[in-house]
Amino acid sequence: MPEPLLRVRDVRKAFGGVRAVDGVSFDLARGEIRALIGPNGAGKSTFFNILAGQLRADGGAVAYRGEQILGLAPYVIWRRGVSRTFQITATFATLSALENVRVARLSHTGDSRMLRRPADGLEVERSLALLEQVGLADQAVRPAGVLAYGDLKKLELAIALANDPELLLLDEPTAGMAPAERGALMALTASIARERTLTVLFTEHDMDVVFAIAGRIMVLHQGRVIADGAPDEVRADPEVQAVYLGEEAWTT
Amino acid sequence: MRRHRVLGVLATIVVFATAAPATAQQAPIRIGEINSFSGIGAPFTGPYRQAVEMAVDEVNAKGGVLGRKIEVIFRDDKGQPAEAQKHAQELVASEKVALISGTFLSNVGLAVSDWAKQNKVLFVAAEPLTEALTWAKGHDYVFRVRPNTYEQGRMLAEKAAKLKPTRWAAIGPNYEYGKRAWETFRDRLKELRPDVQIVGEHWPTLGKIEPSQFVTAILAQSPDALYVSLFGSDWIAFVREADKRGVFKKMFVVGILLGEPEYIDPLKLEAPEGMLVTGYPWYDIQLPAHREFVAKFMKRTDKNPVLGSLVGYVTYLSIAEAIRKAGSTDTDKLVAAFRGLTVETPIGPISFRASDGQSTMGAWVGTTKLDAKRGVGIIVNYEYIAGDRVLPSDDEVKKMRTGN
Amino acid sequence: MMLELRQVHAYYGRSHVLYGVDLAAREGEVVSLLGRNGAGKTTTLKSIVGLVDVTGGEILYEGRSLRGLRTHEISRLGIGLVPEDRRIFGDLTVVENLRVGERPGGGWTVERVFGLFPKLRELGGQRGASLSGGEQQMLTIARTLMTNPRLLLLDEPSEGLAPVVVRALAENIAALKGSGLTILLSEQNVKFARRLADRAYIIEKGQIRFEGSFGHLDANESLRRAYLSV
Amino acid sequence: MSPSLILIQLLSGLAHAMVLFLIASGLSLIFGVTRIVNFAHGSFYMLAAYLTYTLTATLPLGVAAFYVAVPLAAASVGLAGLGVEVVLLRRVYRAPELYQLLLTFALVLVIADGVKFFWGSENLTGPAAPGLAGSVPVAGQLFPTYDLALIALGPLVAAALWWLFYRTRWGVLIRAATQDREMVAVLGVDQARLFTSVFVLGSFLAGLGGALQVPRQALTNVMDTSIITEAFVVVVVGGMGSVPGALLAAVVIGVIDAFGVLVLPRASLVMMFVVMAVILIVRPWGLLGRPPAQPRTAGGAIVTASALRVPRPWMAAVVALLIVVPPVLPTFHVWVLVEILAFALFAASLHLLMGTGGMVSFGHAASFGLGAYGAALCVTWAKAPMLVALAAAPLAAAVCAALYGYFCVRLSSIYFAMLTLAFAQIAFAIVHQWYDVTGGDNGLLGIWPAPWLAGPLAYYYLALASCGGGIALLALVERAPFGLTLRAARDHAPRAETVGINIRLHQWLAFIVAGFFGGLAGGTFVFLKGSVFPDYLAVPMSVEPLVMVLLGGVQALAGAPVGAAVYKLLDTVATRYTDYWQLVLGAILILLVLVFPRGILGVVGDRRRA
Repeated sequence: MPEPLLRVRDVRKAFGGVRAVDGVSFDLARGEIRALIGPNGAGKSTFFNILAGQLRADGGAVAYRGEQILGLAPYVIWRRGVSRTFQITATFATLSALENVRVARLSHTGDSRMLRRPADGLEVERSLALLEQVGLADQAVRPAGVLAYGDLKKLELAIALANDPELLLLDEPTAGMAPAERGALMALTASIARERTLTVLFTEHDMDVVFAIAGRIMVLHQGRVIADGAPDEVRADPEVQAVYLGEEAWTT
Repeated sequence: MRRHRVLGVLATIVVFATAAPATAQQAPIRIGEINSFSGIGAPFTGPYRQAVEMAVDEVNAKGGVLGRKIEVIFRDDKGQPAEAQKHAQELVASEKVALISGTFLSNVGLAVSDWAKQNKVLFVAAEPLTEALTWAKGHDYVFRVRPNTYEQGRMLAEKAAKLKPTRWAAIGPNYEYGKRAWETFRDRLKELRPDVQIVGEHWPTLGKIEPSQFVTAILAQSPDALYVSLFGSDWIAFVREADKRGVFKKMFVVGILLGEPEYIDPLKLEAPEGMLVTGYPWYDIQLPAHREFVAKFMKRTDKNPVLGSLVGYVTYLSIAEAIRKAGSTDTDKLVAAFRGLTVETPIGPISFRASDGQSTMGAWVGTTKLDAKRGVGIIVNYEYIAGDRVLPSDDEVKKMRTGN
Repeated sequence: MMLELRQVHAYYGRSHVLYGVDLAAREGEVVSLLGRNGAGKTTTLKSIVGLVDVTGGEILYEGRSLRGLRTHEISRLGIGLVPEDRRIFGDLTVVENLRVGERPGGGWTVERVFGLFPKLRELGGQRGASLSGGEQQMLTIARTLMTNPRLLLLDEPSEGLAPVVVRALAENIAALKGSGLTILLSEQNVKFARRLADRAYIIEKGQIRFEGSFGHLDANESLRRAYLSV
Repeated sequence: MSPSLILIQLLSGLAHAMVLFLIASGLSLIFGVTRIVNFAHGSFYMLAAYLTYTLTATLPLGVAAFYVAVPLAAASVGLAGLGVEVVLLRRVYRAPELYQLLLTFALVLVIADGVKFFWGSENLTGPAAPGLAGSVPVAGQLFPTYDLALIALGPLVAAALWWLFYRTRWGVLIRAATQDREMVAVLGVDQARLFTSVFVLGSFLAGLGGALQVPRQALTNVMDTSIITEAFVVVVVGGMGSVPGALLAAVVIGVIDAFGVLVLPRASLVMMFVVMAVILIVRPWGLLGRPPAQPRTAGGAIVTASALRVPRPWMAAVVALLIVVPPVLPTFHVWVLVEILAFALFAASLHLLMGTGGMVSFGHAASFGLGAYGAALCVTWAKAPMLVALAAAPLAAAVCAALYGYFCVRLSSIYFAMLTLAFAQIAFAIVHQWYDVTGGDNGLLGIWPAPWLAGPLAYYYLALASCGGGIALLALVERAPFGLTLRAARDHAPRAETVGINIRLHQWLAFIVAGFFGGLAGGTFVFLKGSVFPDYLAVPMSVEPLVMVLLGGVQALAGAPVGAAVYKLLDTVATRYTDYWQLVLGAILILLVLVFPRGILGVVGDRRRA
């Protein structure tokens, strides 16, 4: 078996007495698209924040391309090629959509600290192309602060793609979008991922989306991985049904 | 619309207000007076200004000088050197004043003086005390009326040297004046009394004294004499604390300027007795000219004069006299006139030394005592020491002014 | 009508969120407002209590316009909002949290609230921040009850709660309904809403797309898929 | 140190601490609930002191007069707080937070002149406290009875406040509002009345502090500004919004100050700021403060609109006017223009920090002053030619900014602001004390331009080149990828970090660049004035560019020069025509804040967009 892109071992994080992430271990192979599902409060966002460097884990190890990244600053992890989106959209509100992407592009090209020329002309084409790719080109000049929710989600994706990442962490990428849009966006994400041989780990509540594009699904419950396998296996898993899909059934 | 109109009105105000006023038909002689009418010097400049106005009114009532009236244009330096220089520029460039006068704080005085030197404008400093003004940073275009820290420190040292105390401590505001006032006193005292020992120096922040801690520190050093160069609000706060804790009973206290009404009057009956101070016994000076000055001032303002009033009065009498002598408002002629100029003042004649521009106005050195009738502190057993008795010789001055 | 929204337009900051929302609730009725994240549910509730800028339309409470009234005045008319993010005062104890909303002379007292949520009595002296999600949800409802509302606006009360807790919560809300309270319930969880509500609205992109009974909704698969499908 | 000395000094420190606590607790309370950084707090303190003075003299109550006067004065000031809150502050709660600061700054000016008008500017000695005027023996020394009474009163007031906060419903509401004001309104509590009541209580406490100082200190017109900085230091060291924190910080600072006097007498000037710097570096939210619930970058909330750009033709017209007009202006106007240019650059450099970077500095005077000293020291000690010295100014300021900025960028919001203030004060203390090199407060003189540049027009064009050029470069910096990235970090720090930006490094560099241009402004200014003084590093010098940036509008770099021009012109005109320039300037500023609640360009920009 080739070296996995991401190797997670026994990652733990507690808040006060609550074990939010309680010994998570798994491997992620290159080019894989994997979903991380689980009820609210299962520890998904906490785990994402640990992977991307926003939170410091209490213990464990995370190797990305064989190098330890646990405990590195978010900007270092990003520069290594791990990109993410946020559950609650996080964009630069006073910057235009295009500028939002350009900030990330300029960071990727190492020009963030450039002083000698105006930013206006730099990285416009690549950034526009990214906006185009997520279907946001027509909103390029509007400040992010006034964009509709669904458009912000797309903008998040465009920003996340700006550094040509190898690993994409998407935290509920379609929450709040119309179903038609959701499918389209995730299909797009999947096609981009295939095209660029991206590896994707995403959390999502929309089971249609999850089962449509995830090659493999992990289920997190009370900070632990209780199931990890192909969609059909996971769907059939009685424990999963009890803690998660059971509730799902109750919901719809 | 509304906002645009406000902008428009503001713009109009600014344009009109900054436009130079039309030149008067019969031009009076204008004098630019820059002083700290707000900020840290503000408590002391009001009575100064009143006396300036009195002096100018008197001169003008007698027909002015050179057949022209004198007009004083006042500007507030806010206690900031940069602000004072801006006024100097404006007064000279826009108001066409013949000379600049005034200032209270030493650093403001120095800043205006330096500007005057650069722009070849006469500056008659009234109250700033720093010796540097006429010596280390002295130049041809600056003259000063009031006796400086060196002179007053020396006057006090001469007296203090005759007394018993040998263990001295000092407290003063943490800035140039406070320190120089002590150093000149200390150096002279040590010269006269090699047995003197310095047990402590304390430098609270100017205007922000928290006296209790300093009193404790002073008491802990158990000096038998204390030299104080605090003034204004710091001095008041210090007195209140020190008095309660027996400082004035435990040690002999010497205070520079602290007998001046500026500093002793606000204390009312809390003023400590028995201090050796420089001051201004306006209530007791029997010279007829001075009695007349006091009477006129009190009639005009309903208040007693303070030293600043006397200095303001003397400053403008000197200016008028210099213009008369120069026969012109040309700066070079005025400078020449000021050199060695002798002026009749309420306290007798004073002169401006040709060597450094320092006037020979002196100070009164005496002992504080309460005047129960008026409800304030006064000085008694005082002696007027003229400036020339303590000023360095022309040769010494020359050495100090080599930098120029 | 207890509450009536007519063609309400609202802004959240600079972005236009509601585009002419129409909605009504009769006295004693439980009406649910369904829709996904970002559909405009929260903004609708906030527009009623004056927390967002209403730029058009009319909001009537017992026939009286609420526009131009300030939030606390609306609260004092008897409208209580239970916000989605709970917004417990973390530094205050449970009892102190309740005291913030306390209004003398009404029916609700700390004792009566404890009767409805016995768990809160045990937690009375604890800091709000130390409560679990379910406990916080109870507290935030209890705190609003202390203001003696006659109209309760519940914003996604079941969100993020464990199924057991959700069931208990449903019972509490049912009890409130039983006491005659009018409730506008915003939810993504249709099952939860169905158990409590008499009627449903579906909101999408700041407009009401459906109004009717749950039976009607159940019969319309495409409607559910288009606007809900959580 | 003998034990008795230690005891006495401890008591001295505590007496000081109690007065500090009274003032700081009110300030902290007001900030905690209303988020207003109330510069006018010291003015209320001063006002109460003067009122106590007058009331004691006029109340026909004999010895009891003082004891009636103190609460009466404090209550009157509380009432004044009521008026200020209802009439003025209420109108600007919806404006970006810092505009309230501008308003309270204007109030400081107005109240100062009010006091001057009613009580004159002479120092006044207030009455002693009857019955407490003497002293009692403590550890073999005499100690003032009144100070002992103060030490006893402090805990009483603290206990009363504790009771108010933890045992009354009002206290519950206050604590709730400190955390979430909106939710309190949702629960039916009238926020406006709550704010008013807090402002009244805070002002009352300031008043009480002022009234109780009357038997200890002299009354002066500058009591306001001398206490306000200390009060902020105590509040920040304790943690903004925390009353127990204010008590702890007051005791820490009071006691350290008292013993500092014994150990390092010359350091008294700066002791408090060193303590604050150390505490903030170790505990970025103060001793008992908590990080804000929603983390945001420093002052990020102040900028809500996207950057505003002034159209190019306007810019070109302004530049053309600046080149063409001066030769026909009277000399003094040219000098004023030079001063405006220097301050325009100074304010613009602050704009990079606070507008673009969201980092509000209360200590930007450091860059200006260090630049000025850099140039002046080159001339004085190295006999450097003028242009070389001018070039040294920005470099000196940038190097120093690099040193202290390293610590500052680790903090955010008001804590960042106060740490910059601390470093500015430390720099102030160094130049103030280092007589041999800096000339102390007598400054350095004779720093004049080379003869061929000394004339007003020649120097004007030099200043236009250095300051105008500086502003142009700053505009480039703000528009360059560097500036864009800085704005991104201001808008959303976690997101910026997650697109590979090392925020601290970036903000540090911005700090250095701002220091560089602030230094250039200082250098230009020093050759205009021919001298340099420690005042250039003092608090008022930090406040001025802040006022200018806010006045002009924080959304655009162009706001800084606009604000500088408006402020300097108003100041120049007001000072020239009236002794009550503070009143006039303050009143105009209040009017401007009410009419332009987001700054002049901000409002103009809104109109253009609309």
